[in-house]
Amino acid sequence: MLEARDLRVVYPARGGRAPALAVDGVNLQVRPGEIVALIGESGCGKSTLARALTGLVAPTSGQVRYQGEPLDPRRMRAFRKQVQLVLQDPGGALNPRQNVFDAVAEGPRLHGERAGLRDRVHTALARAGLRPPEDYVRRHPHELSGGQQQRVVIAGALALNPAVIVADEPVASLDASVRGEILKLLLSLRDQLGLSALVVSHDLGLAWNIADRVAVMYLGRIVETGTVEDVLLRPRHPYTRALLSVLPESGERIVLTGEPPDPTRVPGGCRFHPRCPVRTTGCDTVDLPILPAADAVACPEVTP
Amino acid sequence: MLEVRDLRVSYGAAPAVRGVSFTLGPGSTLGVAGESGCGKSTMALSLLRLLPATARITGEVLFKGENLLTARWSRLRAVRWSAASVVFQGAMSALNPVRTVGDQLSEPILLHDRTTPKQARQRAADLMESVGLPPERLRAYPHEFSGGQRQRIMIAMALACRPDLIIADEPTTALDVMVQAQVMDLLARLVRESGSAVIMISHDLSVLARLCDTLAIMYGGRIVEHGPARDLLTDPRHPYTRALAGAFPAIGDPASRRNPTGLPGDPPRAIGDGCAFAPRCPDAGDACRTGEVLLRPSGPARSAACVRVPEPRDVRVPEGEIHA
Amino acid sequence: MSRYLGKKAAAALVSFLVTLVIGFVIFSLMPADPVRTLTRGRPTSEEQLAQIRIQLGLDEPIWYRFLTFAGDTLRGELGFSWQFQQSVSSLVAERIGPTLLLMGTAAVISIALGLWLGVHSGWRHGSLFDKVSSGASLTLWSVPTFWLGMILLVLLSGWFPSGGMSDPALAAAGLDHVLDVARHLVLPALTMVLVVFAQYVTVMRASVIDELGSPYLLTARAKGLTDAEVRRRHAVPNALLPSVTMIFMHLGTLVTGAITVEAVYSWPGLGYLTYEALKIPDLPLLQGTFIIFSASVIIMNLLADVAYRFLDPRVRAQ
Amino acid sequence: MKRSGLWGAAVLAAFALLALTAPLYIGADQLDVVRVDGPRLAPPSGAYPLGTDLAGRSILHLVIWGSRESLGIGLIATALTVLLGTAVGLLAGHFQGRAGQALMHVTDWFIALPSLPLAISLSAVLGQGAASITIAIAVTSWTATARLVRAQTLAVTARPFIERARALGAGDRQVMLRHVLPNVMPLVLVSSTLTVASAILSEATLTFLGLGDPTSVTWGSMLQTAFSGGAVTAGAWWYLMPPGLAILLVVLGFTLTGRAVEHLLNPRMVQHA
Amino acid sequence: ASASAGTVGAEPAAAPATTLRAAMEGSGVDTLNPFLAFFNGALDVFGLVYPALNSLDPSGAPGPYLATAWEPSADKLTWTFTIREGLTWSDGKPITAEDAAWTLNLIRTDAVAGTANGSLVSNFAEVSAPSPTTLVIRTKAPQASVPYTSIPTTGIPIVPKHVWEPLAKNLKDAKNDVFPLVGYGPWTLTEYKHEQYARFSANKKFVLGAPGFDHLVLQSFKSGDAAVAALRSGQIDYKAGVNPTQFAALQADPAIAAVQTVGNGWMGLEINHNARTRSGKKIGTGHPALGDPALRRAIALATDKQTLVTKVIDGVGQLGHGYLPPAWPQWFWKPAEVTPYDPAQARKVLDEAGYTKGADGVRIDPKSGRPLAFRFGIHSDDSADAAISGYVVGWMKEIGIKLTIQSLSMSALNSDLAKGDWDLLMDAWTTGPDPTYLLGIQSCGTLPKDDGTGGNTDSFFCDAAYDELFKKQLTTFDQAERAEVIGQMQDILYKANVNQIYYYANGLDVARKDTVTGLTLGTPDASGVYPSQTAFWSYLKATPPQVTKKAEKSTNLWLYVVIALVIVAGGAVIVWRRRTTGDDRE
Ligand SMILES: Nc1ncnc2c1ncn2[C@@H]1O[C@H](COP(=O)(O)OP(=O)(O)OP(=O)(O)O)[C@@H](O)[C@H]1O
Ligand SMILES: Nc1ncnc2c1ncn2[C@@H]1O[C@H](COP(=O)(O)OP(=O)(O)OP(=O)(O)O)[C@@H](O)[C@H]1O
Ligand SMILES: [Mg+2]
Ligand SMILES: [Mg+2]
Repeated sequence: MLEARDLRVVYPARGGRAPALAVDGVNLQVRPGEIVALIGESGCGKSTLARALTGLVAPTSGQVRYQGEPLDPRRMRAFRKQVQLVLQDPGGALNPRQNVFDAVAEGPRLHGERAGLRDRVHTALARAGLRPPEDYVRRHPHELSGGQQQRVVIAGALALNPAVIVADEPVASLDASVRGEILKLLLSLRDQLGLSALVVSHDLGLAWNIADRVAVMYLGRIVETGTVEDVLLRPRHPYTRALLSVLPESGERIVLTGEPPDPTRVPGGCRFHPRCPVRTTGCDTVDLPILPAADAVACPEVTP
Repeated sequence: MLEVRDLRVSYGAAPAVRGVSFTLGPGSTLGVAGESGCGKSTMALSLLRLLPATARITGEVLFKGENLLTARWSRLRAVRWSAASVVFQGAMSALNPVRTVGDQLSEPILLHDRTTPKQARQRAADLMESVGLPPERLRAYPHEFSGGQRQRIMIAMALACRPDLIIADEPTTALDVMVQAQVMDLLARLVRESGSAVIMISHDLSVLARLCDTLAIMYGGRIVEHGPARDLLTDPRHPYTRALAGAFPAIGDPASRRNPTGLPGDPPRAIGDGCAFAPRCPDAGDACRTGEVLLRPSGPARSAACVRVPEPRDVRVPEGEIHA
Repeated sequence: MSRYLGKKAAAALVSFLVTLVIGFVIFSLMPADPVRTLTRGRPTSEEQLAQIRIQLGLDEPIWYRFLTFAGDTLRGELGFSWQFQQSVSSLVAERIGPTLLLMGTAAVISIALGLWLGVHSGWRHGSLFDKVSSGASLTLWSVPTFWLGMILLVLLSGWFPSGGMSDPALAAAGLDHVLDVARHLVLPALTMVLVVFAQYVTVMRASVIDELGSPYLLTARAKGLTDAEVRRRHAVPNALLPSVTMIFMHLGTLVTGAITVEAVYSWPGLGYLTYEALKIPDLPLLQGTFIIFSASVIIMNLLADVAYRFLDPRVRAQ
Repeated sequence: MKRSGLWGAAVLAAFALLALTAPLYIGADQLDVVRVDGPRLAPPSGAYPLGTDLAGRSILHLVIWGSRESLGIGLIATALTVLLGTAVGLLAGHFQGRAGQALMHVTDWFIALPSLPLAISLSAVLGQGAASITIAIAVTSWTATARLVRAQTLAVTARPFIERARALGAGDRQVMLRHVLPNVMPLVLVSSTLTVASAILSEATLTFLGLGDPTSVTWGSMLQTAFSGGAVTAGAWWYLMPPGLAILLVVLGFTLTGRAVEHLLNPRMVQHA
Repeated sequence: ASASAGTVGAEPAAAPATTLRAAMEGSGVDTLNPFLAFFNGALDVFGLVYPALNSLDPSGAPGPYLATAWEPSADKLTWTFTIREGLTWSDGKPITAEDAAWTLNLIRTDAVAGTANGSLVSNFAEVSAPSPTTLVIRTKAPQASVPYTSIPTTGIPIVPKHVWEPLAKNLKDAKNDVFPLVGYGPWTLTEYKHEQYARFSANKKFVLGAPGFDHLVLQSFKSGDAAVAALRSGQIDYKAGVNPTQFAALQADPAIAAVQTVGNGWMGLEINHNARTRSGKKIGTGHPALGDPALRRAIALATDKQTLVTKVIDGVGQLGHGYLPPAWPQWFWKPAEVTPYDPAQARKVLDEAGYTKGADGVRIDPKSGRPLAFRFGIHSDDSADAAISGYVVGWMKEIGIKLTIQSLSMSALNSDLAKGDWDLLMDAWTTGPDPTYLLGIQSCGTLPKDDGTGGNTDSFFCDAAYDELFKKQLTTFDQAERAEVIGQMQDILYKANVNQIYYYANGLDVARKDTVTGLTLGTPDASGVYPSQTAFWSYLKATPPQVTKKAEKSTNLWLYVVIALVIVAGGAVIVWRRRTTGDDRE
């Protein structure tokens, strides 16, 4: 459905720094009715990938494809109706001067779909779990709790009847007790409306909670993809393993040394080699090929 | 060593901490968890009277027998850092951006240990090494360090005067998973070595479970459950603790696969009568909505503030008292 | 750092060039026949008038005047004053000293006073001290400078000299002269300080209040520092950073604030020169002072950038 | 803060009322030098509560009448300032590419121009009078608004709701008008009260320097006449004080009101207060 | 004149040196180069430090100075001046006729040197010095005013040839700033700070009498009030030319002598009646109706000059009539029939001339059909203009004429003036004892040429009879006769009503009684006074009072007091803060 092909996003150099290779060759596919979780450390390029997939950042090279067609800048409006973005910070994602109704109605209005607007907004709100909608339409964002705000944002996306939702850390800023409810909502939308979703997170537990497939990202590249069960229960890439090992339940911990990676200084060879616990000679010289969209792992040291 | 009795804090008319009591022995570690705004930081900072002037504090904070809430300011300042230090949430901003790390590390040493500047420098260098940073970097400014390194410096600073108590307020929240693991391991090691008691605050139960012997769960300004860390996680008694534990699914646990759990409703804003949790409680009764629900024993060395909790035996802990 | 400096200096230079163009455009739009104004009713023959026009360069075409002007300015020549029959540069050179003295004194006092008050008001904002000092500075800020000057002139001119920079009856050197100039300086400097210090109070106060919530202050208090130590060692250095820029920018405006004060007190500085140029108007002189003032503001802004750069370790390294 | 804001607003309301109703109780013949018959420069008395000016007119009347033009110039200059500054700032902040940078450079050049000398030069060029003073003030003060609006536009643009609007399909115009402008405007309004304050001060200053119309009645021109007419020597405090105090009160009124509104709008400040 | 210990100069320290301190003339000094300077402040200085051929006697007539005698030849074309012997410049070189001849010739022949004073010698054909004591001036046409050519202040100062000859090539850049200035006069300029002060020491050997003070200081004040405040506080002893309000206030001060001298200038209205060039080509945008003498007379009838005198200058001045001011009684003229203030008559004149009222009460010009709505230009920097304009607008309104005030800078006003782009204009002139120039402004020769240049007119007045008389007065060497001719000229002007003189403001001088006496302050009756500091007489004759005050104690005493107070207060604050921060709460 929504697909990234050899996608690359480079942020131009700024203030004496080198250009940032935020996304540096990514193949990723979200199939119809599928929830894909994109997992990775801070700064590895997850949000950039999500923005590129929604057409908010122009790729430096490579393609974003929707339903098999490459994204055409001239048909962006139509594309925007189909693919919706849900952001991390619901408080910030709502214009403080718009009430709930206007916030949800904004999408349809922008696309000139004014007919039956009220019903559409109310349905979207109800679907997002704000029931009864009448209680909410007049409120302003600051009169809502964080969870409610996130529901309004989701309702705003639903109002356009999209086919895919790209959610960038949808629960990171929410309280632990509220998090589950929002995730439930995403699951139920998939079940009821057949929505596909790409959920970006740094939290492996989230993937376990809702995703069908996982992609693990490191420094602009995807290092491992596969079904949730495969990747999380039988991790193969040393990076995935390390991530899983520091969770409280896990047994022996592999705490990686070194600093989080910096996209302005991408090491040669395997990008993970400076921190890799199992690295061998050659890891720092031999460039690895870009992973295909299919389930795969980018480490020559692990046998498939 | 530390005994807190019926601590209450309010900002103007709004109560933030509504009667918290606990005791803490030397060298023991208490973890405090709870969602944002439940009063964790307020509680912790009020121990050393570090709250803004708008906060009104009542109750007693007996630190080695001395009530810090009524102590003279000069006396209190003597206690601060030398006997009880703090690691703050977000070391990015808890370090002064325009002064060198070395300056800031040696500042409390100079102040409390009355050493020469040279000795203070030496001690600062030792501290840097103990948290795995080269002592040459004492001359650097905070912005020249990464987030994890800054947090390590903050920890080194907390240990500077070899305090009896360290209060750590969400020391790793802003950090990446991997860095978080690094820092927590370091903190655990240092605390073990120094033998200081620790009050550790986090909203992430899993983080606390690694480090703390005892856990206290706060909700709406109160402790709603308290007991040994392991027990609380595996067998939560209070419905809120249960929800909190559920939010951090164990990977591989089929119960949580494609089944996120959470609580309906929102964290409380204004707290009315009755149990603060009642509006969100899946099985709240009328009693919960009207009467006060206080901590009651709920098992060996544990207690919970829920009417549903079966009282194991007749041993009643005095109201609202817990011991760690 | 040097790259940064170079870039800023280049930007400042561009600003200055633009100023030249703007300055020239403004002043060549002005309809003016200064010749008869200058002769002020003195007997003048037709030939004399023509001669003066030639002397003033009024008969040149406009593009030629611009080229001469731009070239001269870049060489430090600001043209020839119509009324003083003297080069503007030499007039400016003559007057810049008194202005710097007045501005310097006023700036030092008002910065010191303003920052001190600002720090203390901000630190204890809402206190009586804060209310009084912010109230007073707000009120004084709302006062037209020249009016305050007049009022002080009415009230205090018996005690302090009311005009000029020194008493010509005294020798122009030695301690007596210094004290004499100081005496003359009192009223104009006081006027400037009273009007200007408020800006520093406001800036610094806001800056300190901004810092108040910073966690590092909490750290400092938790370390057991006294209130004053926290303020001095931690809050003030940080609060100064954002203020420094503002302070320098205000310094630029302070220079131009000299115009009315110098006019009221006949202080023989650049502001007074502007005032005199304005009466005719003596365009080359007005243009010259305009360029000097612009240059000083540009330089102050440059200094603000540099100072900020220098003071803040976060950007210093880059 | 709130209370001082109320005081400020009350002072402004009072002046506005006086200014608007002045024609009802001040007839043309009370300001016309040909018709008045008061004593020259007389101190306050029953008939002339604030004394008289050099032509024998009641200073009370002059001050009240002066508020019309002083306030008028202040408000019109501010309106021009806000219009120009908001447009430039919004465009420069929104289009962060070359166009926006170029716009900002222009603004920076203007900022580098010292405002008083520029205003002096401008109104010297434009000729004496209220119109040129108004234009001079607007030309010299729009940069501050532009900067503020640009900074605020950048801040607002960086907020996620702009990204959300874009993701929903909003174009530049929609983003600017529907999302950025409403969030920038309150701050602009606050800052415009401060602009009015400084515009009134500038008007007085420029008029004092002799760039105004000496025959019109404004506070600045009253002070100018008083100054050049020897009121200081004559000790005619009743001539010097009222216009100056009126300026002070109005400027203070605008400043206090502006700050109070700013407080209401800026929750961060409220937290600290 | 504080008798402060004179540390300046090299005089013997026997008696304390005395200093007369005066406010510099308001306009200040533009340049010390006497060939270029225009401002009165500069002319004042030259009058004090450079000699002239003639001085002025109390009646305003030329008196002896460098010249002891001056005679025209029979054909009235050659003047012979006998120059005093034995005078020396301040550097010891003798002053001879050659100095005077060189100076006058330079001005006559060199365009730059003629910048300021060229017009005074434009009629000179040749100046020579056949002997050190004889100066011969040959004029192109007879010129009665030759003895006024070189008088202190308003005439040409004679400069030492040996100093200026090397400078003559590049006169434009000569700053003349080597002190003491080489010159001769009652004073020597010893120090000069531009726009601050000029400092002189007395020339005790001055030929017309030694100055009473040892030093003279002229201090610059840009604001009159600052100067007056300085006078009150004793910083200065004398100020000429305060405004009526200040004057009234100072009259009440017992320590201060406030004296009026009769005015040497007028304030009035110029009317643009048919602006045209020398060849008669119409120019400008002036209102055509103003060419009608009836309308101009109506304007004069409707103007209440007495009110202006009372209200605008607080009564300290005289009602204006003739073109020349009363300070020079020899030329002063009064009309036989004074135009009264009579608005009714004015209305009648207008009605009869056919100016009927339009709907809005403004009359219509029957010829052009345009309403009588005029621009009224005033000087933006002149408060009197602004005050007067208010009245004039009111009076004109009463007779159905609408005036719109245009406040313009001097320079803008002058640029409009030459182009004829105006209707009514406020104007003011002052003049020295020789009226030639002022009278000349109204002659046809001052109209602009067709290319717009060369104009030096005020109201585009051009009258054949007037021009005839103008030539005649120049050749009339007898003062009484000449006055007669000049009177006729003023009569023509008066009747034409193109420049309506409102008033002659008195010079208002103020001096401290305790520090200076003998200043030549005038009386308002015009007889035998030197208006303000005409020539150098006033400063020359001033003396310190017999009983001088005890020398003032250190003027800096209070400064030390203030410094001490500040230190004490600062210390107190610090101590107080130390105390209160002992156990400060947070
Ligand atoms: N607009 C930008 N200009 C320049 N560099 C940018 C920009 N946005 C992001 N980057 C850089 O690109 C890299 C990837 O950023 P991105 O936001 O995609 O990471 P992320 O994985 O979403 O991180 P996080 O978990 O912190 O949100 C980061 O190093 C960041 O500094
Ligand atoms: N300075 C203050 N003034 C007024 N109210 C405050 C202040 N600080 C905190 N509060 C309120 O007190 C309550 C408890 O705040 P506190 O910071 O202790 O929560 P917390 O549990 O530490 O939350 P978090 O996990 O977000 O740090 C909150 O409702 C908060 O809004
Ligand atoms: Mg991100
Ligand atoms: Mg907290």
